[in-house]
Amino acid sequence: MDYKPVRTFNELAVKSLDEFVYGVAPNPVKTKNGMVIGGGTVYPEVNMTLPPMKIDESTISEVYKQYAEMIEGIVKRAKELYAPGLVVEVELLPETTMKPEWGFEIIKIMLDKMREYEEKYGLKSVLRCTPNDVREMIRPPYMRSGEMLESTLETFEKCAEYGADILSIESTGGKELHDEALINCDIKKVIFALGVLAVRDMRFLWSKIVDIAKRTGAIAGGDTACGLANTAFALAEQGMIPKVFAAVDRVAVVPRSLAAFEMGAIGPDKDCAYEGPYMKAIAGVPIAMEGKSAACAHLSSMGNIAACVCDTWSNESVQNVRLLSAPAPVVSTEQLIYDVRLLNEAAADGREYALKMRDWLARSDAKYDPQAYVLRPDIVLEISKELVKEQDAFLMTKKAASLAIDVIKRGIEKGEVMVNPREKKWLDIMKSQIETIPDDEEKFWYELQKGLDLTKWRPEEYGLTVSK
Amino acid sequence: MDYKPVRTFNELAVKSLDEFVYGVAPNPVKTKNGMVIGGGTVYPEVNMTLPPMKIDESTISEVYKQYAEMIEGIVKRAKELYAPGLVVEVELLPETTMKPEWGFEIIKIMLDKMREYEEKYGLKSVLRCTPNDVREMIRPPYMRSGEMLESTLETFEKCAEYGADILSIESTGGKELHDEALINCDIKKVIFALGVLAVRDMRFLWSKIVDIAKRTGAIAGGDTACGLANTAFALAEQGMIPKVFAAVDRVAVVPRSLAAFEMGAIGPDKDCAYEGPYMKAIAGVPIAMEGKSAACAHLSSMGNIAACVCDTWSNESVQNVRLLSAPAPVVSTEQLIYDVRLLNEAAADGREYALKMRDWLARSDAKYDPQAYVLRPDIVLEISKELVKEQDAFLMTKKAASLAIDVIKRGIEKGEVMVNPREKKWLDIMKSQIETIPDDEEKFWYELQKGLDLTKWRPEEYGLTVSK
Amino acid sequence: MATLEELAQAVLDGDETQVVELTKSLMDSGVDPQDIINKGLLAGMDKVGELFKNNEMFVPEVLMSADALKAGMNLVLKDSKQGQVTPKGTVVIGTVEGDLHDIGKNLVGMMLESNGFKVHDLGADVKAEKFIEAVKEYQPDIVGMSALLTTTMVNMKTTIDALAAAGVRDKVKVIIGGAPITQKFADEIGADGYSPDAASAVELCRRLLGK
Amino acid sequence: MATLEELAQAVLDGDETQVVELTKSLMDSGVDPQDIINKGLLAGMDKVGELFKNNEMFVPEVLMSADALKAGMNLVLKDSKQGQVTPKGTVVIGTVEGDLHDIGKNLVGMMLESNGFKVHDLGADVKAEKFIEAVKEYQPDIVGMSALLTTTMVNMKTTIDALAAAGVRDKVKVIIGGAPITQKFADEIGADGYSPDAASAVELCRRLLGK
Ligand SMILES: [Zn+2]
Ligand SMILES: [Zn+2]
Ligand SMILES: [Zn+2]
Repeated sequence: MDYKPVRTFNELAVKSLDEFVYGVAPNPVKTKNGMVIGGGTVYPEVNMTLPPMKIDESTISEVYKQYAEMIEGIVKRAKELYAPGLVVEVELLPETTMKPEWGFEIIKIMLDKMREYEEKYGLKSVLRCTPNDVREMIRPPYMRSGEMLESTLETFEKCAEYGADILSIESTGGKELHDEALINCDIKKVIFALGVLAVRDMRFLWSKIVDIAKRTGAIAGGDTACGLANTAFALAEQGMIPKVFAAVDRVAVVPRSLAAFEMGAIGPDKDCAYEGPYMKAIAGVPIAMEGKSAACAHLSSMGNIAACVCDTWSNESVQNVRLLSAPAPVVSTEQLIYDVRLLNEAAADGREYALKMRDWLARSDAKYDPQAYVLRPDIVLEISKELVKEQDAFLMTKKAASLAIDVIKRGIEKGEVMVNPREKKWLDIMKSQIETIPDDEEKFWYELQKGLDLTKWRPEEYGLTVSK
Repeated sequence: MDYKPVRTFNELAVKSLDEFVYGVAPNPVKTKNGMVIGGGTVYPEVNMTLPPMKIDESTISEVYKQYAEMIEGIVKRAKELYAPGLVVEVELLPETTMKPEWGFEIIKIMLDKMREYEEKYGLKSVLRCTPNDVREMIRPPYMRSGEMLESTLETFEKCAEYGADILSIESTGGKELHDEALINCDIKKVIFALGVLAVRDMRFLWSKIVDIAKRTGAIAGGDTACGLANTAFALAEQGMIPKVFAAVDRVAVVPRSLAAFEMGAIGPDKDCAYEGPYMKAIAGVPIAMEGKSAACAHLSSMGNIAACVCDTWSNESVQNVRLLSAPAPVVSTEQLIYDVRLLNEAAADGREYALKMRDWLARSDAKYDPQAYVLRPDIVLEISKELVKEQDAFLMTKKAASLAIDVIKRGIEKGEVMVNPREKKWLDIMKSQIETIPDDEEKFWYELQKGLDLTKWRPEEYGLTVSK
Repeated sequence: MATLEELAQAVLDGDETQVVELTKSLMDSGVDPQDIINKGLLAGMDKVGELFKNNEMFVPEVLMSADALKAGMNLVLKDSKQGQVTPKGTVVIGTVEGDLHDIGKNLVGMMLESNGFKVHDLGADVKAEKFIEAVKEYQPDIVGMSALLTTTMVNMKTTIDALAAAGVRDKVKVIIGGAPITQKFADEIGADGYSPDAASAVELCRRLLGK
Repeated sequence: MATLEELAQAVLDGDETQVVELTKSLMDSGVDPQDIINKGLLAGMDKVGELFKNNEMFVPEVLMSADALKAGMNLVLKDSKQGQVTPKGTVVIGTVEGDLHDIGKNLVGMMLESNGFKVHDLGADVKAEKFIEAVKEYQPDIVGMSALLTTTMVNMKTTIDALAAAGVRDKVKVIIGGAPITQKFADEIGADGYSPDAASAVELCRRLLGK
């Protein structure tokens, strides 16, 4: 069975650099309670997780209590700071996805409190429900059937029925191979993992999620390549792999993440892997991004530039631990609200000033790291413009990697981006490896097969057959 | 003995609203290693403290290890993020002030690592040494003599001799009375505590600190009314006292904090009590401020507006606890660096844009809280201009409170600031209380005496004699 | 004619003059002194506690209500066969050794007093021995400790241990509070309760004493 | 004429062809195989370890060096009376129950192998029983556990307790790592060591085994 895109993108949704700015998306998304994401206002998106604790039958009531405490703190602070609206994201954990009734109860607790604050104080908020991709729990994973997939979909369905506004996931198709390719800095396997495996899995999975959204009236949000590009980023940040490799990987996930929108998702896209600006440029969807105010979750070299074209501004995820001032989710809520206040104030003075703000955000980071550099709005548009000429996702992935390399090389030459001298050779290594990749997907698969460890993943789960 | 100001301010150092902006102070301060604070660039100022642990002979080596770990993390991240320079503040604790050799060892650990990073990587950094005002340890405190005062001054001296760049303190003169006045919302006692007690103690203490700075080549920084106005702010934030009361208290500390500069301090002023913008306007000194990136230490209603005219940007203080990403001091370092990057990028486009940025920062907060409102740059200048007409510190304090009330009332009328309806009456209560305060300081003291609990503080330590 | 509701409202308003007048008037009308106290004065103060807990009253307002309450109580007690009103409980409070921050602790003390507790405030920088002495002397129901510094909060455990060593730990409930304190820390050091702010501290004391 | 320094450099460069050539040449010149191993091949790999620890080499570069090393070792061992090189130690690793994040754990495994340890990787979502079985089967010196979630890190304690209950806790050193893990947590649950990253994990294992 083939999962055919319902939409394709052969031109950019964002027509010019002057239209590419935070708060405004070509195709804004309107929520049930009337919030418009991408319609001119950047909203804070707060994401929170449990402190160190076990999740099982004996602790589940404590788990509920934790979420109740977190959402109470968050909406209370959002109200006190007059948030213009709020997106609350719950990334369910494996345990609370595998037992959909647990995940449902959590979502219900959150939604009930959010509704209470909307009624009592007029605080508008929407919930992004992000189940865990538990298919990974079984190794090698079954991607298209089985209990794990069913639990994930049931969680979506139950939560959406109760009113979860936005459905998202960080799906892991292709990760089995991508992890290994990353550690070895093997760009060929990266391109296969992303352009073939991940894209195929995205199409499968998002056809299901979009169906659920349609049935329940929820919004099919988007799917960030967290387990893929965000892993690359974390490894680079630790000095394990070159930053240029992570930068190229980040651009190479674009066709994979775009697949959600090809299957009918409409945004807001999810944060984490920082591919959002490309999604906005190509598909015109509003996007969530995370930067300096996600430093509680991870350090990064993209603290400001990540905000250039964001529509919601996220803290990635923060544990419910107590800081000197307040529980950490409350601290995040406050920081995000101040960040978006500033963005929205600048925009209130006119588009011209929003663009100024965007350019300062970009300029402040772009030169220091290739991963930041490939997020520069003009570079996003430049690369995206080439990508939409390519309709085949595999070829688009290959092209994305190749373009990223070229752009970074040019940036180094022009003195626009600093790259550690010992990283530079990796640009050449990647480039020459990419040149050996055939343009035919099947042929590529045939060539690669022998070198792959097929105890780690199941080709048939991606619609691939092993030769001989 | 009377401690006479060496300088007085009878006109504003900042001549117009267009010169009142972050990064630029009329009288910049140059450090030994060539950093210029207030000379065009905003610097991050990172402040850190110990995690829960006891400080005594048996743990002191672990204390040193903690500081070593913190400074290593901070300068490493500052270097990785290409900080334009860095201010490190150590607020010594009571134990490490009462034993000056402990405080000295901590400062030495910090300075040695900072110098190493300057030599190896060219990261310029300076240390602000802030001993604790341990005079409070004895109740009622001896303000002008005794072991506690000597320890504090010895700590200053030893650390400055080793090279601590900036000397600061959060002195507590007047706090004995101010605490009680705050809880009772008694503006008369507030004015006496600030305009008489605190001012007198500041003059005494800062004559000593300025002497030490002169002898050692250190910079006499400044003294924020943390125990005074910041306490008011914390109480208001918890809903214990009206925000309008805290806002008025914040303006009323201006003459008290100005005393440091009258005695010869030159800045950068310390953060915490948010009176810095008034110091900059009147004395022209560069100032440290804290806002949204200090949310780890306390929530606030001034997250953005606090940055309008800052010269260093601080996290107030963060415990050395581990967050998901990194130890909290490293997280703060990262957040502050991104914040100042943005400010400095906007300013790099020209003064016009720095002013735009300033106005967005101001506008984003000013309307939501009277405490934010009194930090609006135009309002700071408006009030400051009246204050410099008054040379007597007590009368200036009375005037400051009165002007703050008028400005907030006008703001409410003009719809420029939101004040909870049940707070409004407190503006009238304060106003009518102030009207009963005589213009003669001695007379005021005579009137108040009977109503004061003189077991809590010693009038003679403030040069006051009790009648009959 | 004065009503008990009006009296309660006058307490809530912190209007001492009004409370005195209404109390007198009710007494003159022969209303049961028990009712004046419980359905008038204390009912008003209960409302104060509730509003304060919900952040709808400021501390100075609560203090004014407490003063008004006291004035009314004095009148009734002086003029009737009612004995002294017994306090809801006795609480010893102090900021722990090494810590100078006492405004939070003071606030808790004032709020407890306003709500009918007898409070002995030991001040700031209070050594464990001083807490032990106070427990022996005042025989409180509750010992409340406060700390604002991460480096002094550990002295709460020292104090609890010292109370145990002195054989008085099980004679009192121990409650703690202050910026760096969490429920988890309270559990770890074996405290009986934790309160994030002054308003909740009153609630906590009530709950611990079953009142 | 090839030198031991050149051989070490070739290992550092991860240049397998070069390593093979230089090793052959050195053997042909009659250099003591012990010296070829210790002063050439392993000396190069030690330098790799040092650079990696200082963030001056990337993982793929370390892996290339490890491959080059292996090729050189095989040549020497095949052609001399040297027995197999005994591993520096045996390590069992796994991501704890409920946790799917294994790239950090994989990295630790690879780095340990590159540095001469024998590694048994139990994969992700590893139950305590599986760790116990592995300890019984492989008799490792060290058990390494990884977790990325705050909700699974608690399973590290469960596992350590289970190792104790099975009577094998004192036969191994237990080390832990992962984003939410701290030294404090390691101390609390009674682990023998904690490592913040893959490079330090190698160091930690060396230190624990006194090598
Ligand atoms: Zn993620
Ligand atoms: Zn995420
Ligand atoms: Zn302070």
